[in-house]
Amino acid sequence: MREQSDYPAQDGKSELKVVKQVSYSTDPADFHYMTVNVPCQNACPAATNIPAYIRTLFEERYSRSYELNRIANIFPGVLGRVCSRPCEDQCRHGEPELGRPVNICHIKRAAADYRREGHIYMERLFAPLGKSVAIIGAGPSGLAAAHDLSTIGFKVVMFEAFDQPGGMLRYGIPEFRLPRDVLQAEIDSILRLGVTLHTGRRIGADVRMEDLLRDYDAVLAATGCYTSIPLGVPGEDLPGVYAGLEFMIDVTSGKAPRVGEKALVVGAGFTAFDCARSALRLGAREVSICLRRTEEDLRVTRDEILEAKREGISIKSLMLSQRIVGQGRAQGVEFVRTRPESVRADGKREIAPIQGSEFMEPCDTVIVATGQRSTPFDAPGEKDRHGILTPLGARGARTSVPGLYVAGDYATGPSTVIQAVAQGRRAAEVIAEDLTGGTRRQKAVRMEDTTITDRSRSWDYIQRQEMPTVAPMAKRLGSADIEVETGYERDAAHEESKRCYLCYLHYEIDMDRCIYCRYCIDVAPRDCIKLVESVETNEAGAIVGYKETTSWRRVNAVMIDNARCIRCGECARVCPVDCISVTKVELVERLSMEGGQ
Amino acid sequence: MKTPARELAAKVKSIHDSHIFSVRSDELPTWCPGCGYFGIHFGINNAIQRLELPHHEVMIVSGIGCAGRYPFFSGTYGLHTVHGRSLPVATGVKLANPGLTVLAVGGDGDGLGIGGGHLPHAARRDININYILFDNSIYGLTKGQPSPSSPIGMKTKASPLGTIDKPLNGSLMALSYGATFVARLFAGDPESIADALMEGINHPGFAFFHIYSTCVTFDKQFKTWDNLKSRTHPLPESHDPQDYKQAINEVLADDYSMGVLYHAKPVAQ
Amino acid sequence: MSGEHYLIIGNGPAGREAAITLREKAPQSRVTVISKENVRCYQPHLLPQFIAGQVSEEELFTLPFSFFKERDIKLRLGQCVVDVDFHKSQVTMAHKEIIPYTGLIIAVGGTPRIPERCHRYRDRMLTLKTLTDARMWAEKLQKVSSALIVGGDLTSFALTRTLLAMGKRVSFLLNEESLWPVRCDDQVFREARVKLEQGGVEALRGTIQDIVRRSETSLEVTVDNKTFETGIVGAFYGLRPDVGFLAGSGLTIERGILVDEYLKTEVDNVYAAGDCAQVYHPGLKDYWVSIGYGNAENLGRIAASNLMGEKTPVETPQESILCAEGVRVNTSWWLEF
Amino acid sequence: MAGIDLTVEVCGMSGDGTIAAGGILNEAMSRQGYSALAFDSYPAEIRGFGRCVTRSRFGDRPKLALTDRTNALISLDDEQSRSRIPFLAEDAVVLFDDKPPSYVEENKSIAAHVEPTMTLYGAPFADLAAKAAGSARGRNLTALGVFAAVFGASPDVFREVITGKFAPKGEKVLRANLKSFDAGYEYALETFSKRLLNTAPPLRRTDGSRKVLTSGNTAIAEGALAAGVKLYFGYPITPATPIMEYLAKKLPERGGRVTQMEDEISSIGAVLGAFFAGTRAMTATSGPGFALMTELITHGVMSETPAVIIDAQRAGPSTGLPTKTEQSDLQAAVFGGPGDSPRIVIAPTDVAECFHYTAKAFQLAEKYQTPVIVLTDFFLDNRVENIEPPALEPEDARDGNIYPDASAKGAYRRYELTDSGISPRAVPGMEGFMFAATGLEHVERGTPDYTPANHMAMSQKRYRKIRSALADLPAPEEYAETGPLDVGVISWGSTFGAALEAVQDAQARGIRVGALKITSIYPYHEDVIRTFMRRCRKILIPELNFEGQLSGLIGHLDGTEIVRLTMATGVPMAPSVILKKIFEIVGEKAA
Repeated sequence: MREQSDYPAQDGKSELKVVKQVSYSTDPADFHYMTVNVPCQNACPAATNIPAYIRTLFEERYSRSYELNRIANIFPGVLGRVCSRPCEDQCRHGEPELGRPVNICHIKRAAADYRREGHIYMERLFAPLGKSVAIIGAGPSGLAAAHDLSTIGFKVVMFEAFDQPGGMLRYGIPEFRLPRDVLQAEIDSILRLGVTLHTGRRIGADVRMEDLLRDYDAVLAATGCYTSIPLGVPGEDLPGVYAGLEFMIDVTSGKAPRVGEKALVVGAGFTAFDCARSALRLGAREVSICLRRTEEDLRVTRDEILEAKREGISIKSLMLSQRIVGQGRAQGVEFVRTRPESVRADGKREIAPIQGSEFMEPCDTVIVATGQRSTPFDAPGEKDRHGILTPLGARGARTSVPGLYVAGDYATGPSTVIQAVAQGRRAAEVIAEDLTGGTRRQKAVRMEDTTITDRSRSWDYIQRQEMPTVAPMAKRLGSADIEVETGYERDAAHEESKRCYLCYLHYEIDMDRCIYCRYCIDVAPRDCIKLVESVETNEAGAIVGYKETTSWRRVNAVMIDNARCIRCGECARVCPVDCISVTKVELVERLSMEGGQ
Repeated sequence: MKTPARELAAKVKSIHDSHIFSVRSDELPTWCPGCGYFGIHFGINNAIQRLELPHHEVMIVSGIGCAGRYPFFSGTYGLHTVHGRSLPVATGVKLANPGLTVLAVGGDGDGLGIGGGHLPHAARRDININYILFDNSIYGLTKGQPSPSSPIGMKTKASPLGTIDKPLNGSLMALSYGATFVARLFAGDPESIADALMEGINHPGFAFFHIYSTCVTFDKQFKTWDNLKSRTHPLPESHDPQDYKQAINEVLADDYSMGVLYHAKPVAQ
Repeated sequence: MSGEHYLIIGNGPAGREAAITLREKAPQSRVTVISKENVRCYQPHLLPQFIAGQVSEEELFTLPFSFFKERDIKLRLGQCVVDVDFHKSQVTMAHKEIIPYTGLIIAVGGTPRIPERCHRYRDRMLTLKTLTDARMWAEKLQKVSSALIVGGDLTSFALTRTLLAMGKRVSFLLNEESLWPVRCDDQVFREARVKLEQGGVEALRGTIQDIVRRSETSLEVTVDNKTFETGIVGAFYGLRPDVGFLAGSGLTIERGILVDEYLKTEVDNVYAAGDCAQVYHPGLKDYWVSIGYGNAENLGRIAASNLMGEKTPVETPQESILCAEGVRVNTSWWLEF
Repeated sequence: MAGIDLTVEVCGMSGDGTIAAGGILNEAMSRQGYSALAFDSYPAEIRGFGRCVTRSRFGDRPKLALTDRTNALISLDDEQSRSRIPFLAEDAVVLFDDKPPSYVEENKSIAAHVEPTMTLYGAPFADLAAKAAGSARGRNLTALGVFAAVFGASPDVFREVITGKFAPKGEKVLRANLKSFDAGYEYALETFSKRLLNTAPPLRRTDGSRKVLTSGNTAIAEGALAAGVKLYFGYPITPATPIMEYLAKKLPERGGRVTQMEDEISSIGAVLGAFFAGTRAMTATSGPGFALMTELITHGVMSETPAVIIDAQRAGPSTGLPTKTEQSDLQAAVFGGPGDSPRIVIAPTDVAECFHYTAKAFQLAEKYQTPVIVLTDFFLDNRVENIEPPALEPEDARDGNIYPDASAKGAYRRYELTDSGISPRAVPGMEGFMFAATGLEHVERGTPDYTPANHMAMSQKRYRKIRSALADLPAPEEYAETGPLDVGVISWGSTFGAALEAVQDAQARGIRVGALKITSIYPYHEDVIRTFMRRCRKILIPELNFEGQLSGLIGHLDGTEIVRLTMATGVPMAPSVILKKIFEIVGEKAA
């Protein structure tokens, strides 16, 4: 698998001159390395190669940067706006002493905003296999699967219940957050691969599962979660009480639901916030989000909370709804105070109501956004108590029925867009394996020799570039389709891209040539280079810990801890015997042209 | 190229299990980070270990200077004497207990400057002392004055216009003083240092090791890592270490050829 | 000296009392107090009098340093905690020192709360919590003759008294955010207005839209599209526990650190006391933040004793009675005004 | 104490730029008109080895000693600075880097050690510097920026000084350093409200004249230059090396040269040779090197050849504590070496005197044909004072040689026995006065001779000659009112400054105490000293050595009881120590 690189004797310098050295590894130890050392890519369900696309954006190759995203997550423009950003929580720049995480998500959007006019991503297409797959549901997950399957050479036909594709992206997310042209463009770039799309065709009603199972080699159900979970309290049927999701679908499909003066939103997710902010745009004067827990426990981003409050929405904590009261229509909600109990094993905290603490919150509109679950449709096979097909296998795509697969929110329950995309792609992988008996895509760790980065230490002190938003509230709330976040200026994006440490660069000291002079440690920006007595390894054989020492006789190696390293390059610059190498290490998918092996 | 994670871990373990560094002391060397002396230290370390010398039968005697601190960082017997007088002390030690392996270490100021007068006599006596000259051509401990081996034109605070005195050539001196083993080596090549030391320590007479090193703190001009790395090179294949004249000629002809210059055939008693 | 190390964050009345109590109950242990402010502990409730010049700076201070030295209580003043690791039982300081503890009492008090919607013009509003704030007020008041109080919590009423005593013109703006920690409904508002106006204060209702600085001594305030001029705007939206450093640490934080009636947090060896602790109050049917000097001292002692294994509950005053600043105060405590 | 009296320390690891920071601080404060006395203690060790501390005392009037209480500590390395806490005043302020490169366990930060009465000013020195200049190297200047802001000192003066120091190193370096300074200054301005010392009086001079910050070593070198020294031979040794380095720059401009010899033995030899040939030359060394020189020094005594040797004392014996101060070479300087070998030994007490006494040494050496030893010490050499630019006393510039009278031509007796003991000396190149000098005992003409009477006579001659030098040597100075005194404090060298401050302090408290400054160590003014002793109930002699070497030298002069206040700590004696002793002595009387 791996070519040996032979260093010219003595003169270490010329090591950096040797022709591009590339090798691939599939050793679990190396995969483990990636999980520890490139935290952002590891955190991304779709394993987006984040350092690479930030670097290319830094080089002002916006289209390429977009492509690097597109390869992994299919919807760069969309996710650049609505992603839940698990990567940023893991960004090394966010470590306490190092400041705030890189604004990875908004850089993604910049790549989309500034790519070449009419830029089209050239797919690598495979010869047709003469096999066909039906996909039910044109949401993020279904579309992602459609993309992968058709590139591999399947004939893909999609059935969508609504009259436009996009699923939650279109019907769950308000326009002020995600402009429709952006969404449409990225959906088209998938459909153009020769995918046939039938809209307005609902499974069960307009299409029958047994027909599909008969007519197609495989069927993938990615119908999402469209059944709202009710509060299950008295009065929920009163006029003026909406289910969050239906409310959003109405809003997004243009039929403005009627909201009154004072709206209460019950729920804690993105949907709750979308409902609240939409309600405001529909004319409510006073909107409150009511939480069972506290702001601390919210799963939405900090910016989201701040924007909501800026718009005048108030967030009320520690209250559990008991009943909705009112004559003729909703007039108020009775809540009871809650108290947090000790933390459970799974890290979640129990919340218990406090006896006798009932109180009333007057209102005229109640939006219940406490979540939704998958919608059942009739199909053979094992199902759970809600009638949902139970996913099988590690990758959770197969069902008990041969040829019938599930993906996306339908399979997992409500999740994020990026998870849905990852899901869809994994399902495609499984289907391809089952139908071709081989895999077309193989994950591998790609290592490429490189020279030292041109990053300057001072870039580490650049402030995180904030996303500009439409300032005057009047203008913002004026119409429902004004995008609140206006996107980075080119300069801001470029500035932000400088902040990335480029964790995909691997710095290593060659123990055979090190003279233990500690020059590197002297110039290190933090305790990233260590005097090591021994290392701990995991079952995969990868290093998981260093035993440091200051006893000279016990210093067996001087090692760079890539989990602490911020890739400033100082060490490699000063090493007297040039024993520090820099390697670009990336988690990639290799395409194998021949079907199986 | 990146070492695969598994290999890397294995590598550290093998070094750990080899105990190769057990001849060091617990003291972290106080030389400036990046100092060439680390390379020399590494070489000496490996030589002692590969010869499997019992550490308690090794004695290191030093003078004053950065190199003079060596005994503190070595897990052997050591003696830090006064400036320039390491060779006389070492002579006493060796005569008192011939069983010991005696290493005398010191810098160029210590050995060619204040102690320069001792070198000829140590060589003449040809007692089995291994004298290792850490030659970085500068006074480091007193913060950068020219040394006897500083090249002409070296600017320091004490020679603002550049030195005008000719530099001494340790190897040539040792050869001309009649040392029976003379090696010239480079701190950046610890492997060769180890090899030469193993040969020299086994040599029954006085052995002189002239090691080119750097002072990263005070010499940014001459004996820098880059200069030494690009200029030094091994002795020609054709070089015969038993040939005294050839050794002299080599030293006269080339300042940067590295290796064992001269190794006299032991005189049959 | 045993290995125990009890750590108190905060050098206010609660923190101080906790430290002293711990020293008594655990003579063998190390006791350390960490405080952001670099001054000896003083009596914050006297600040209004201090502003009026009725109380000197010296009189604000309580105990001398020697008191703590004699008791071997280590004071780290002017130092700041940025993170707590409840699993490892250690705190991280802003200057990157890591300090392990056996027991922790959080008594950091509160910082003035400014609603997000006011952030745009926060720099044009004064708050009153620290000695530094008080100095600022004293200085400003030399130059201006009128003040507008918005929000309105206990301190604000004390201050208003002071301002009137100093012969300043005072307006008081009430809205639903007012009278923290109590909810301000219509009935409450009416009572408050009456009280204030009896006291010679102009009471307004509404929400601030904007504040513009006209000059060193004049601000232009817009409330519900009506614009008027005043010398100072004082923001009194109550306190937010000063616990930014606990974000994501695992403790539940709402308006304060939620604790049970023994002042214990969800973590066994961690207690909270003083303005930053939030205890459920059946009377209010809401969580309330204990306010006032006396309470803080008391809570400090209780937290310390309980950390040392006792089980003393805080008695929450019965319905409609909270005691703060020695004033008898109830859920309509401004009636005392 | 009335007025401003502020002691500031910068402490770090060597390599942190501690010394540089101290230098800039001193210059900046001096230019703002404060009196400055600064003393750095740093190891002549390899980088990474030791602690560097600069201590500076600033005031509105001159001070000649360091106090033992520091008002402000600038920590560039907490590990090192911790050890300074005990030396801080109760209300001291501590400036430190609150963003070290990595997390530290409890008590590793200086914050863990300051007393609550002290004030901590934390600023991310390294980060600010890295941010402003792209590298943390300028963090020492960032620290100064914070200092300037916190103490309300003028940033412009600091910038002026930084520019002066770094402009030669090129625009890039200069900008980096200015940026680093400004970063600290601005950060502190917006971070800390409190301003200390902003009561600073407008001390800055308007007439453009300026005191010059001068170290003892520089003053010595300048004194030598003023006296027209032509040749310098030396060997690097702490703390004398800077003299060589300074002259290496200056001498060539004046047609002279510095030759770094291979050791002290050859250095003193070359100096004797040069003087023998009629040229002013000198060498400077410290204890260990001086010990090597003694044989040749006595050769100079014997052959009556002039030489000027600076013995910059450091703590001994042997290699001792190379970077610590001590006054323990006195007896070695006076008596060291084989045989009865009288020579002249003088000891300045402050930086200005370093200049004048060095200049005078050449004059004396030539006139009395003897090695002259100028005794300084680490504290005096390395401390910096801002002094009025010194001017040479005219007679020190004159050629001090006494040449033989033309009449003596042909019958020249090089060692002619005279009343003064001085015999005219010819120098090579003078026609008709040829002679041979030797280290062997000799007769008037210079030829060797071992007869008892001659050796006796020649020994008497050599002592007579040195005694007669008293006429040209500075007499002791007295600081006391007339009449009997309870305590008389006699002191020498760098310790005198502390003694004087203590005495003045005691006098201010109404104690009858006086001070006597002795700068001529050998020969010394017996009568003046005896008269002073007779006025005192007790004599207190503070000095920085274990035995009390000055007491040993002059203690016998009178019956008065001698109290020895000796210290072998390697650090300068603080006035408070001497004051305490004075109280003790006076207390005894009260009891």
